[in-house]
Amino acid sequence: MSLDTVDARRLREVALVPDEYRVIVEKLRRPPNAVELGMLGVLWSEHCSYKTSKALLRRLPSSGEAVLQGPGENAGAVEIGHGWAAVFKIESHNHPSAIEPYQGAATGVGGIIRDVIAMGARPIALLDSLRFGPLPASRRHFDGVVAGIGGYGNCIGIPTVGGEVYFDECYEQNPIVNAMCVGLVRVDRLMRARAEGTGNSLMLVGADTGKDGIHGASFASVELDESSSERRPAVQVGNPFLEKCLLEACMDLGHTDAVVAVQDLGAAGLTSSVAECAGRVPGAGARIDVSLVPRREKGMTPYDVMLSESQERMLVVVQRGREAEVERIFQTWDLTSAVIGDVTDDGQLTVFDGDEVVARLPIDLLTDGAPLRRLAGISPEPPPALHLDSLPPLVDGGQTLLRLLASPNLCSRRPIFRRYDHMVGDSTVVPPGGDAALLRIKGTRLGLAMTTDCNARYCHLDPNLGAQHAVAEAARNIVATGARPLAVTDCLNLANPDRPEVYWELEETIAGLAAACRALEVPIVSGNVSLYNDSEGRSPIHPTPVVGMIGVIEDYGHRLEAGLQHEGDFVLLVGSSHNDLGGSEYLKVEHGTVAGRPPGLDLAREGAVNRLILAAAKSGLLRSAHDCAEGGMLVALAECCMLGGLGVRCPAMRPEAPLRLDAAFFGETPGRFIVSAPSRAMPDLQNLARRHHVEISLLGMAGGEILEFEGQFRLSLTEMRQAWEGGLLQ
Amino acid sequence: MKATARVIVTPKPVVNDPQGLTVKQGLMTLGFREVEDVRVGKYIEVSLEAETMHEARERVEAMCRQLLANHVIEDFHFELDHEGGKHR
Amino acid sequence: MKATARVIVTPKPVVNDPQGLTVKQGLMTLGFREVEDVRVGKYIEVSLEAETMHEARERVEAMCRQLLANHVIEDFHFELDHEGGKHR
Amino acid sequence: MKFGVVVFPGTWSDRDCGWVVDQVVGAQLQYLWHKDADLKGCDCVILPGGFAYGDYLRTGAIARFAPVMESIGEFADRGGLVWGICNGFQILCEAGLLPGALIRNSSLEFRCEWTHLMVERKDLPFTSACSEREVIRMPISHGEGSYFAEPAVLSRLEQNGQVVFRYCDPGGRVLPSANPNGSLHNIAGIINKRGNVLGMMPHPERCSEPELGGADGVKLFRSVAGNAMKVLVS
Ligand SMILES: Nc1ncnc2c1ncn2[C@@H]1O[C@H](COP(=O)(O)OP(=O)(O)O)[C@@H](O)[C@H]1O
Ligand SMILES: [Mg+2]
Repeated sequence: MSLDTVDARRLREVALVPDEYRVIVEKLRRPPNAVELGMLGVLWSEHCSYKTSKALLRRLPSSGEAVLQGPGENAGAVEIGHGWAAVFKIESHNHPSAIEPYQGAATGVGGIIRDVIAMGARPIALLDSLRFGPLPASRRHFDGVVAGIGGYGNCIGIPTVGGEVYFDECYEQNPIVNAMCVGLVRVDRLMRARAEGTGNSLMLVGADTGKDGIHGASFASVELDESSSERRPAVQVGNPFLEKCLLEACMDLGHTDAVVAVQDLGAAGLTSSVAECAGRVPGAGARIDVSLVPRREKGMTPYDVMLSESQERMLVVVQRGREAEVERIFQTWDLTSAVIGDVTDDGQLTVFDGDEVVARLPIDLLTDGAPLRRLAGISPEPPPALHLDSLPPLVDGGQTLLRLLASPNLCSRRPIFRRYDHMVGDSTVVPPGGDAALLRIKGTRLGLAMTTDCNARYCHLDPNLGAQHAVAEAARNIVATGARPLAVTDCLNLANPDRPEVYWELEETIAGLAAACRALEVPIVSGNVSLYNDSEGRSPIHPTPVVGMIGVIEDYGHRLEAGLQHEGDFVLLVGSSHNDLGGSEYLKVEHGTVAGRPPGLDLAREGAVNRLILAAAKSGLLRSAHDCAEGGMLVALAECCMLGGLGVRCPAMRPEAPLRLDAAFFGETPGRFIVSAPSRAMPDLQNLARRHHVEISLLGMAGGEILEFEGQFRLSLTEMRQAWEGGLLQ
Repeated sequence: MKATARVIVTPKPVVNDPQGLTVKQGLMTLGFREVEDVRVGKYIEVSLEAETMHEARERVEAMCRQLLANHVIEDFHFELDHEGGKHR
Repeated sequence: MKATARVIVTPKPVVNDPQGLTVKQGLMTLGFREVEDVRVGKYIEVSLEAETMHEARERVEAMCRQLLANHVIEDFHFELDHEGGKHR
Repeated sequence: MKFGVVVFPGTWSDRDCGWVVDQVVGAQLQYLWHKDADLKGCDCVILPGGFAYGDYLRTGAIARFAPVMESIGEFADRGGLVWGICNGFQILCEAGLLPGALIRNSSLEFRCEWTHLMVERKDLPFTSACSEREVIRMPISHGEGSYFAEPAVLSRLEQNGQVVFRYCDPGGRVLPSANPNGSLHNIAGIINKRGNVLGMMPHPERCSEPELGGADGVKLFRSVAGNAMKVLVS
């Protein structure tokens, strides 16, 4: 096959472009055969090769004192104290979920769990980050995805402890489904998926291989079009029960030193897992025989076996001669395992079908050979400006609050997280429903906080600033539990980068993430990129850089929750407010517009406010803390009331010019928290705030069942709950 | 006219069927070693009013396409009954 | 001899069938107002080896009693096929 | 006092139950593997929550045939304490050690949330540390926890006082609105006639320490730990 004879259709099928094909022929000094072409096609897909984003991703800060493993492995790892490491990563499953919401979401969860297992860690928590078109039109996607995430997580017995969900027109054709998994491992048992040791065996364990999802990786790297639903095999059906057995068996592997490495099979199946595992060891290669791969179906070709994306499989590198030990462990869990090849030192991936060589490719060509794409970004038209003077003044703050509480973007997420087992493991000390979740580490007093955040409307209005906000908001959510932000995983969901405007968004997004993570000293240790969320070019999504963050608290006895705790406590606003109505939920819900710039963000101030909250929490001065996010101060205050079952009485809000009343109530100035404290703590708290140069103002007094701003509005908890709790049930 | 449709929805042949696999293993452990394959699907019985059998068939076909089966991963077929009569 | 059993397991009439109700409501909202009742059950296809059809029937009956159906809440019935032939 | 915690493939509350037995209550703990028929001299056997065999087909349907189940049946016949929680309750019903069955929640959705339970009997080895008609708070986490039994069976259960826990409101009123899953008679847990086999859908092991949001569950573990010696196997 020369370039002239390999037909364009064939190339398109494996999602390669003629230029890439030319590089392949040049490097191989021969045309690839069909199996090789398929293997290169999947590994050179955007999904696996990151050819569009790789150069940009290098700009993200990834080092720090606590970092044990940065990007490049199956998941990142940071040290959290007492000899424990937290392993975590987020991943997208947007394209499969668009076509088959339940299974797409379920297998997304299954996939991210295996990444954590591959590091030798026991998964302890899941989170999700979801975006859909508006309800009720997108109900099918929404219900299916939530059921799928629950279906997998509940069955496998890993609690789903947090997440986020937003609704916007831009996601109607392109729902976003990101799943994050957090695991725990002793620092000295942290594993790396490296195929070390020539002659060591490669074992394939778990599910039998079927014709699932052949070309799934390349599928995730193109825009969805009319024919997507026809390319059916790309959708896989998950088997959480099997993965549970696989998980336990892999944990049992920890008891033997016969295992060199464990690598999950994800996108691009066997091809990518073998290539990646060997690719991490300079000079290493691998030999595998597809005829040894246990199959679910008859009539599978070597091509099918190499590209199959059957779920619930792992590759295990085993010391030669000790295969039986490993086999026995899997047998205990009724799992099949098979030796399918071994590690070599020739730098090649050689695929046999029995005696016949069906493919032979240099490992580095597979993993690193894809020519990086250099695209040019052009900034698009700036979004419509917001003229505050033309906004009518607030009429009835109470009624506006009720409408905001009922907005699907702000209302209670209980209808979602009550469908997720968020308690299994006996570790969830701060459950979903407030800010970040907090899990205790048994046997210590350590708590591990975790959250996912991104306000994509901000990113749409200003991708750089929006990405900074995502990091800052995640940090605030961590801090609101009393934990210190530690590290980040990110999932960059964007539209088609071949369009200069989208590429520009990608550049800006990464610049924003990098700046914020540097300033707040939270390295990015793992992540994922999902491009082409761009149904037929008709409806590109907003840039949606989801930030998954973890944090630690030394003693979870000092944790905080969002809800008010005691009658008579002082309720305070920490941080100062400005006329930040640009891109706000208030503007959208009350005035039907998305306009202006996102609120300005002073990262140094963010740091100062966070430090104040942490210091106050540690000294036991606070009874509760909740950050102000979308919907502003008043929505946050209402949530504090509803979550704690207590009202607040406040004097009338009379902001000092130039601050407007609507902005004081509903503006989204960052760097603010609602906290409550007993009166005796007030002097200390005020001192502490002064020392951190943070403004702190009294809002009112906790008590009763009414939220009241004297002379402005009075709302009962019941009224607010009615609005808030029904928002997703329409 | 009253009709009853007995709809059977099965996972497509190439689609992974974890339920079927597990039930098969369960049967084997119970000693039913003669079992070669198990597929698990759904059975849905719909009673409906229709003018003619032809109309009933068309309506049920539409129900399957729109709601009862997920065409991405499932196949369906059904039988129609009408006052004791059975029509494939 | 190879046989295929098509087992249908349905909730007993006295048992609530929330799934059936929900499917019915779903169909109604989609405009299938002619639907009067919906019951949802399971369909299990078992392929097996047997000496005779009689033996196959007895084995499948045993599988149903022991595993495939729970007599407290479910009824079952099945058809047996054998090389194209169908036997009730 | 030795608790056995059974592990099936797909069980996930095993470690939580083990944690409470071992770390909170301080009793002896023994995990029991489903393939092993030996109960290792345990005084109380817990069948914990999870999705044994994925709960494919029906909850508990396949698990009940595990070798360990036969021993558990004999152990129960001899008066040994058997305690099924969530999936364990489903398995006990499938195995015929308790009457009835657990079907899909009426919402058709999985539910993980706190409920209130009326303790209807405190004369049992599992509830002796509770007070008379105490209302306790306990989370549920299941998709198929709606208790069903035929009318005759149900009335026999009621007559014999075999209903141990009922979903109720915080004030102890047994109302339909307090029923999270459509269980008949708001049933959350039942006991066999002899009083040694308990099945319940809520998770006591998830509320045995205050930092987990409540500690009512530990009363049940303490009851067993304190009482087991008296009722033991003949
Ligand atoms: N999709 C989801 N899955 C699980 N929990 C969720 C989901 N969406 C929101 N939550 C939980 O609901 C609470 C409120 O979420 P959100 O409004 O996004 O909080 P914030 O504005 O503080 O980030 C959090 O505890 C969050 O973890
Ligand atoms: Mg928050």
